[in-house]
Amino acid sequence: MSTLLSYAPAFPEMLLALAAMLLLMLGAFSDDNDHNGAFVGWLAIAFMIGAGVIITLQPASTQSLFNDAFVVDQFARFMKLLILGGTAAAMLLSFDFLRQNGLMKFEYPILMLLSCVGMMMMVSANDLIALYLGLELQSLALYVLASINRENVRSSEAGLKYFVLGALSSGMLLYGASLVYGFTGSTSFMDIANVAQANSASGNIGLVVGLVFLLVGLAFKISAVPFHMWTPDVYQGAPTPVTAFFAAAPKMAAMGLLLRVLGGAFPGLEEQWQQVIWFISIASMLLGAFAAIGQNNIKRLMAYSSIGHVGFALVGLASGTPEGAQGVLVYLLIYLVMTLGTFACILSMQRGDEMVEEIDQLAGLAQNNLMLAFTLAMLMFSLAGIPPLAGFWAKVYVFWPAVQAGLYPLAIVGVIASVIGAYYYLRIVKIMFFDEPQEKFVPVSPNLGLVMGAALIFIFAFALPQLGGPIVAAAEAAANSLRL
Amino acid sequence: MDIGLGHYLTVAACLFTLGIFGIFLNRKNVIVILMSVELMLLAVNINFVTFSHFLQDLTGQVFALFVLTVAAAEAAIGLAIIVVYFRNRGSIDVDEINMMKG
Amino acid sequence: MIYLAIVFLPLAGALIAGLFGRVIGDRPSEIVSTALLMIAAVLSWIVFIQVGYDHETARVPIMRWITSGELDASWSLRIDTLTSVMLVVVTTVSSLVHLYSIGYMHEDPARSRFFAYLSLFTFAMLMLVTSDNLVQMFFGWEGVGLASYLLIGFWYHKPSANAAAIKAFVVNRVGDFGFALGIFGCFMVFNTVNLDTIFEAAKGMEGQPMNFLGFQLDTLTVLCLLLFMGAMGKSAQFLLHTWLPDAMEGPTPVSALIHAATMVTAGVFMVARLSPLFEHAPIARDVVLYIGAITAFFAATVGLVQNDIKRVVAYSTCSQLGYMFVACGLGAYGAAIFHLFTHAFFKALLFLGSGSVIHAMHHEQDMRNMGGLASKIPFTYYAMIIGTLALTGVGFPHLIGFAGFYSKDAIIEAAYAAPALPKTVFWIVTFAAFLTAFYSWRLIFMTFHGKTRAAPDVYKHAHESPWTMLVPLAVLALGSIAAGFVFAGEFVGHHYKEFWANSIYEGPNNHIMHDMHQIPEWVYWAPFFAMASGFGLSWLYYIGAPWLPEATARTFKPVYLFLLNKWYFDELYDWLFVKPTMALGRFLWKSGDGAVIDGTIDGTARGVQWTTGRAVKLQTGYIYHYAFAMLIGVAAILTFFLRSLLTGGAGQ
Amino acid sequence: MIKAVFFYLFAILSVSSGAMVIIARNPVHAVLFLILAFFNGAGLFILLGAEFLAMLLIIVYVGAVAVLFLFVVMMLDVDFAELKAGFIKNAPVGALIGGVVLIELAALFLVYGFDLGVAGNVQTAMPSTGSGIDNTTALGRVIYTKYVYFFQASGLILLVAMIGAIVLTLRHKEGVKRQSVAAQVARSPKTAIEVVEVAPGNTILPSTEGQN
Amino acid sequence: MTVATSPILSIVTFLPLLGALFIAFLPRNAGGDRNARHTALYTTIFTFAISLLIWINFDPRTADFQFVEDAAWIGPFRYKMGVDGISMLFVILTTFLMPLCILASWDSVKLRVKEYMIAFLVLETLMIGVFCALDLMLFYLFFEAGLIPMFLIIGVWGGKRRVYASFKFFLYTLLGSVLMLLAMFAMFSTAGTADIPTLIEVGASKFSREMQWWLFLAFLASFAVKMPMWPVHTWLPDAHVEAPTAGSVILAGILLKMGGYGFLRFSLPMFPIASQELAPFVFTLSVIAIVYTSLVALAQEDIKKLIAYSSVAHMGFVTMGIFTFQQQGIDGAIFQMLSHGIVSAALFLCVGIIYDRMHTREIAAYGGLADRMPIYATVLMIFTMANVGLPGTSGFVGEFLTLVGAFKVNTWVALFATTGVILSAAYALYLYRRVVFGALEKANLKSIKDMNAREIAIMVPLVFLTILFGFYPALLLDVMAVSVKQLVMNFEAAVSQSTALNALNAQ
Repeated sequence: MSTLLSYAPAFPEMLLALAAMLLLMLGAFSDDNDHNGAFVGWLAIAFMIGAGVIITLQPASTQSLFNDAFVVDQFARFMKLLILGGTAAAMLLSFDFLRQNGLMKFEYPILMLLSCVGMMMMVSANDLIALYLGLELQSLALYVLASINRENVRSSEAGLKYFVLGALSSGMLLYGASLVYGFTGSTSFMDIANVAQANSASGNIGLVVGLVFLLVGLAFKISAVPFHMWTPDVYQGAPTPVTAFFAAAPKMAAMGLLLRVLGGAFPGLEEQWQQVIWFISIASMLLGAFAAIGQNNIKRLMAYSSIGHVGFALVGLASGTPEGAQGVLVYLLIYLVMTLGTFACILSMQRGDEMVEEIDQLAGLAQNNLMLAFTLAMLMFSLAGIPPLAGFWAKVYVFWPAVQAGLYPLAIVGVIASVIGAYYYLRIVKIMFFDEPQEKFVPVSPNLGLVMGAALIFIFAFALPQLGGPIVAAAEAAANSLRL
Repeated sequence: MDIGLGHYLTVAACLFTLGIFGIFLNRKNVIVILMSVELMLLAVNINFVTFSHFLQDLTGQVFALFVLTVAAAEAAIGLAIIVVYFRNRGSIDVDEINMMKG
Repeated sequence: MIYLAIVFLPLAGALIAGLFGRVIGDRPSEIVSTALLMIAAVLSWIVFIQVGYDHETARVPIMRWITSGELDASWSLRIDTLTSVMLVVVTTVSSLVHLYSIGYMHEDPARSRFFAYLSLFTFAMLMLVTSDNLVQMFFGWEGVGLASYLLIGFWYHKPSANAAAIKAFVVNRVGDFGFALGIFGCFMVFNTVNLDTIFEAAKGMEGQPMNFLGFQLDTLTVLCLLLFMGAMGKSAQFLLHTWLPDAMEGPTPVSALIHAATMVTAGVFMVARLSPLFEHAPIARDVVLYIGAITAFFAATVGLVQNDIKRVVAYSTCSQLGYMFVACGLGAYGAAIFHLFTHAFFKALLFLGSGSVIHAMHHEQDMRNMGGLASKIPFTYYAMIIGTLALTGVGFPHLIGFAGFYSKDAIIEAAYAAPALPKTVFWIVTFAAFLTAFYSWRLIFMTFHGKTRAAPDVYKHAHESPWTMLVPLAVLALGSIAAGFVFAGEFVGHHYKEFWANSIYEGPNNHIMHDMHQIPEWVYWAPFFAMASGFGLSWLYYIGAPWLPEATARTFKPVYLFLLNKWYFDELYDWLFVKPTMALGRFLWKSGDGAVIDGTIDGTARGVQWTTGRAVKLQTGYIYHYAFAMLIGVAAILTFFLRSLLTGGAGQ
Repeated sequence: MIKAVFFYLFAILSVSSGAMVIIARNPVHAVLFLILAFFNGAGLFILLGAEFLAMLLIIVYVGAVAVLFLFVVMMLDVDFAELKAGFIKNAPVGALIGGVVLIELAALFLVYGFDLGVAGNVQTAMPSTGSGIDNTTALGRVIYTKYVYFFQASGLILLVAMIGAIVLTLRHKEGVKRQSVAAQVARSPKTAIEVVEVAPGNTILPSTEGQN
Repeated sequence: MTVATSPILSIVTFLPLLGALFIAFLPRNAGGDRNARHTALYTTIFTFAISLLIWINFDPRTADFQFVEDAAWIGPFRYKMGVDGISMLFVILTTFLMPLCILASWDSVKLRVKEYMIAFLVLETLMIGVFCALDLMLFYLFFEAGLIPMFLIIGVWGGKRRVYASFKFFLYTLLGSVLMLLAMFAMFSTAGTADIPTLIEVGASKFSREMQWWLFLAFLASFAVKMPMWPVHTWLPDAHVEAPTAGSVILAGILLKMGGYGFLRFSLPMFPIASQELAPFVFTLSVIAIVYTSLVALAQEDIKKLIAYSSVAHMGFVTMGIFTFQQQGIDGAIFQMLSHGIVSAALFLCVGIIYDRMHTREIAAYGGLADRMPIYATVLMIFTMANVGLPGTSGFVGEFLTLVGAFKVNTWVALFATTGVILSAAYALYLYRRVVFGALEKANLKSIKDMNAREIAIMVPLVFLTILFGFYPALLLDVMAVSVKQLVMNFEAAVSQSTALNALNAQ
């Protein structure tokens, strides 16, 4: 028993992995129909909630397992909760869509669950091998999910593009990992950190090159410019709930991993990676802002928006301080909620049996379905970073550390990009509120309504000390457990 | 002539670059892109094994072992996706995979 | 209490007529406002006697107004001789005009509004003359401007009336612009806006320089000139006079009250009130003098050829105001105020008489369509004759004369007596007196004498005005006859020092009030002859040889046109200010705001769109391009690091 | 010396066959070149003393993955004539940038003085040559103990790959008769046999209504 | 619990929000619309009534912040509210104008009444918050959040070019504000606190001269757009023209004041050196604003646009007054803002009255209204005169004081600014003449009706206040006097300290 308890830090992952296998059995040995698919899905959500409960019950200390390859600290716990929440919510969003499109397979929740396990391994990774395996576990499941609507050309094209470029990026990441391993003699983050700190950067060019390749691989996962090109196509092509999932959980995990790697393994090379982050942050913010303006497909728009938001989140990271990391965490949490809410709205854009993805089709929504229009509008304002909505606080917490760290150019470009970006968010509001109404959408389903309502309440209530305060405090504790 | 670490790494670098080349210079079959990825992974493995050898540390080999495992899984998924795509389009011509752009 | 009553009774009348006129009806409004003003007038005379003869002066604080730091401008009344004279003038003329208006306006549907405006005007004017600080004076100053605007534009259906109203207000604002700057300057220099404190400090400021617009200039000169700019605007002095003739678009009682007797004299009052400042700013005083002289001459020349009966009187007013400023410029403030005082009577009389004529002629104002009215409206005719006699200054030196004789001749004499001055001013004002006589009699002859040129129908129905209009004429005629010899002793004569007491300040070198009595005998007679020859020439032109005017006009056509078009000032200003301003406004709007600023903004927006187009084009949809982008990213970052690190390493 | 010869042999062969993978017009050829590259890679592994990985490379990669490639290439029955050869038009730029990366890396590796001893962080020491523990054993000793976490994780990855491959490619075609063991086993006389009483003189008519 | 110790500012701030929430749950039908109107009206009136308690209990003898509430908020930021003599009156102004806005929209808004009322009530909360906030982030939150309801108000209930106008308004102001946000971060990082009272005290000493410059410019970017100052004013005419009447009222009446308030709250006390050194720049912009926009106003053909441009000109007086650093100038600036809040609001309401009848804002479409609408003509005359700055109306006091202050500092500035007095008379009277005077010739105007009881009820308080404050401005000036004095003294102390320091360094 005590042996088992010694693995307590890994219980959430274990629970979910075992749950995945259990559900696999359940699915395989029951009839393949919608009802069973949904049943498996609900069970998966229940397991994720269970895992979340376990995480919250874990003591606030830092524990590590498997020769320090797996570490559970406040940061990991914070990120894991985000990942679980994102995954569970994305799953909740999926049911109606899957049923309507004949995709309600029991494999779908299982793949999400396994992907979720991969993500949780990522944020707990304290070793290059753990990093790689977690990443691949996550990615492989995502490739499959992207093309799960296999009858659909776009879906399979999305899967193909995602896979090919993902494999390329893993290759680069691995190449970087090999160099890092070679030039530090270890795959353990702690050892790497020691080496990196011991001999200053100029003394170890190989390590820097390894870091660059590693960063490239991670930048791909968070879809930062110029490694972002897959994002719009995949977002557009993948089935919408899968896109919601992509925008939510994996982004959290990849950012978490990036923080973990930079904070855990490369505090000594701060000067180097800050420059890289600085560059991709600016590029992401600007590209996200500009390219989104040209979009008419709302999923594509959200893809560019996510690129831009990654850029904003990276602003916090670029400052390289615990405050910056805290900012990133706050940003991620808020972005997660906003993006889930937005996708819930997107999933509600349905006329008859047909999903609508064009922004123009939202015309006059405020007169047909005010609640939906209002929710989406507020989410858009929040994404644009207008106070008092949560999105504003997200920006506050990344820009403030950047200013504190003296990164004025980055901050100025950032805020200007956010103003440009505000244009396309406003455009959606304009279409919904100012234009003449079109045919009505079908009523919002309870699942979507739940997510929307929760998101709406969250973005408004964040400004209250009762909600925002604890979240910020938790993010601070999480950030402090990194070694930034 | 002494064959050192640098030589192995250079070979790996060549293979790695070829892998990247294969992805973006290729306008033919998507499968060839997959093969390019395999080349990159091979390069990575050579790196790992090389470092492992020169560091006298087994971890590199362990890493390579898992890379091989994952690469196999990746190939399986990749090929499955290609098959799905082919069934939809009847083609796996790289030049035609651009329904979504902009 | 009595002071408060004088000032606020008109306000009460205005409020009653204005707010409740609709409710209580026109007639009660008229009666109430007129009655209130009558009371005020009676009280004013009481005050005049108390102050002027019993030398009671007073300060009546009312309430705080603008307090900010050291700036403390309160509502309060200042009662001294100067004020009391003005109170008398204002309330008397105003109450008479009120009375007159009951008859004159009896057909107008908006009578209560008219009376409200009149009373409002009176209130503002009283605030002006009783003000104890510059800011309150400015309040009255602008307040009378507002009332003037409203009254000129009273018949708002007439585009010309509207235009005239705006013109009056805007031109006055140009003057106020200077006045306001003057107040700011006073505050900056003296750190207060209260008159007494300023006067006290002014003595020490003579010759002190101040920084104005980057130049070091004499403080008091600058301040006085700025303040005088306000006076020029309000008193329609040369360059800022253009609004006054146009103001005749308003109903005639308005012209009598505002544009003859009271408001336009506010400038003179102000200079007199600020005599402690002007006395220490000789250059400014010279400016006042010359502006006054030019105006006296200029307005008289224009008056020669005007055909509108009211315009003739208006130019005459302008000219007489010039006389008053000449007196101020000379330092003979008593003479200026005396002329102001008498002028109020006879000019109001002339205006109201004109109004009576116009009333009789069914709103015909062109003298070319009149003539022979003496028999039709004899009362008016005699009133007008008295007014003209007073205006032209008929009287015999050392003996007796009409009101204008005492005051105007005093100014002409002072102009001669002024030390260290060329006699140019004397000759100008004397010549202006000649012109005055000519055009005044021309008015009488053209209107009342000869054969009528009016339409037979109109002529037949021409009738004498009702008693409400004639009583004021009578009272004013009495004033025009008697005001001169009754008050000359106090205003400009031997008792002047006791009379004015502290309300007017004379500098240590100012002996003009004394010197004006020490002049050669011929100087006393010069204005008499000017007046007489003016009358003679006029008789010749319009009674003796009626063909002469036309012949003269033909012979001196350019001069005639020049005068007829009022020296082309309106055209000049239109060309110089109005049109360019409008054009500039349109240009700034279309080009400045539209093309440049909004162009920049919209251009930025287009730039964003263009960039968007480019950014979107990068996303080709091809996998290999995506991979290529990644490779470029890797290569860029890698090159960046290797370069910096290698060079950094080389440096070690 | 002999090591050097083999190194160059394997190196040159692997690189050139790698190049052929991306140059070859025919995908089948490309797969075959890939196999060749793997073989040479395995050779390099052996030179570096990693016999187990070399073996794995050949068995797993060549034996399974590459064959899978071959299989898919052939199964998809791509019309090779339509496949364009030739590089994209910005190939020169691409080549230039790729070349820059390669040169930079090579310069780094060949010029940069390695100091592998800096770390001293050997996690799992290689068994010394005289210890009698071979490479495979050494790996076997750690893989289920020290690296069990990774081992389990890779198991999950393979599970995902399996589920993924199935969910993507498995098709339940309508109208295809499949054997259902459970159904067969569950057969009972009741469901299988229909006892029909046949009246004399009548033929037995199967109950065919509704069928056809 | 006395007023002084109760959280009265929070109550006043969030009461409208409560009303908005209540309206949100009303059913959507004709009765719901009526209820929404009534709820909004009662809420705003009630809020106004409570806000008067602030005024009554306000102690004008101290420059300290009063009714202070302080509580932990998010992270390092605090929920701190309080008012002093500079801000208190703006709170009252806001609560005062809101019921009028609701009344003004009573009949003219027929579509989406619920949403409209909610937007206005939310906006009220945010506007009051701006003037009460004593924490940088809290201030920014309120300052910026107002964009959302205003964007919707212009966009949903606006005129033909509402989309252009609303976008321009939103993005323009956002761009300015985000730079201010960065500056706030910089201040927070340097001074270690986001507490406004503390920053007022220590800001001048904590920020170096160079930093003050940057901070000042960043704040200027925000406030200049909000004011708006020339040349970033062009969003205002567009926004005004397209916004519904009540939107224009709020925009002109309150939103524009946030810029001026910001200068007084932040720029002057926290960056005195930069303020001092950049004052000539601000003066230049102010003078250009006064003259330039007055000229532009002369050429306008749209009533609202003309008034909008005149607003820009009047705001020019405000900036000029603020940067005189004189008691008179600053008193005047605040007074001018308050007065403009009443007068321009009234003018827009006046435009709304005829717009509701004729549905056009073309000046040329009117003429001779005095015949049919005597009450309207009178009211409009009063406000036109107040706009012109006639003594005896509230418009005079502000202009006069700012000019007095400016003359002390720079006669050129005062000279040019005073020409604005002439030009304002020209454009305002020209407008009045074209709309109200003249013969009533246009056929569709012949049956136009005079103001009804509701409209008169809106106008009476405005007329009353315009004249009351014109004759007895001490009501307002006394409130601000001590706070402004304190501000000026601190400013002078900071500047002289820095000059002394410079002299020391030069040696």
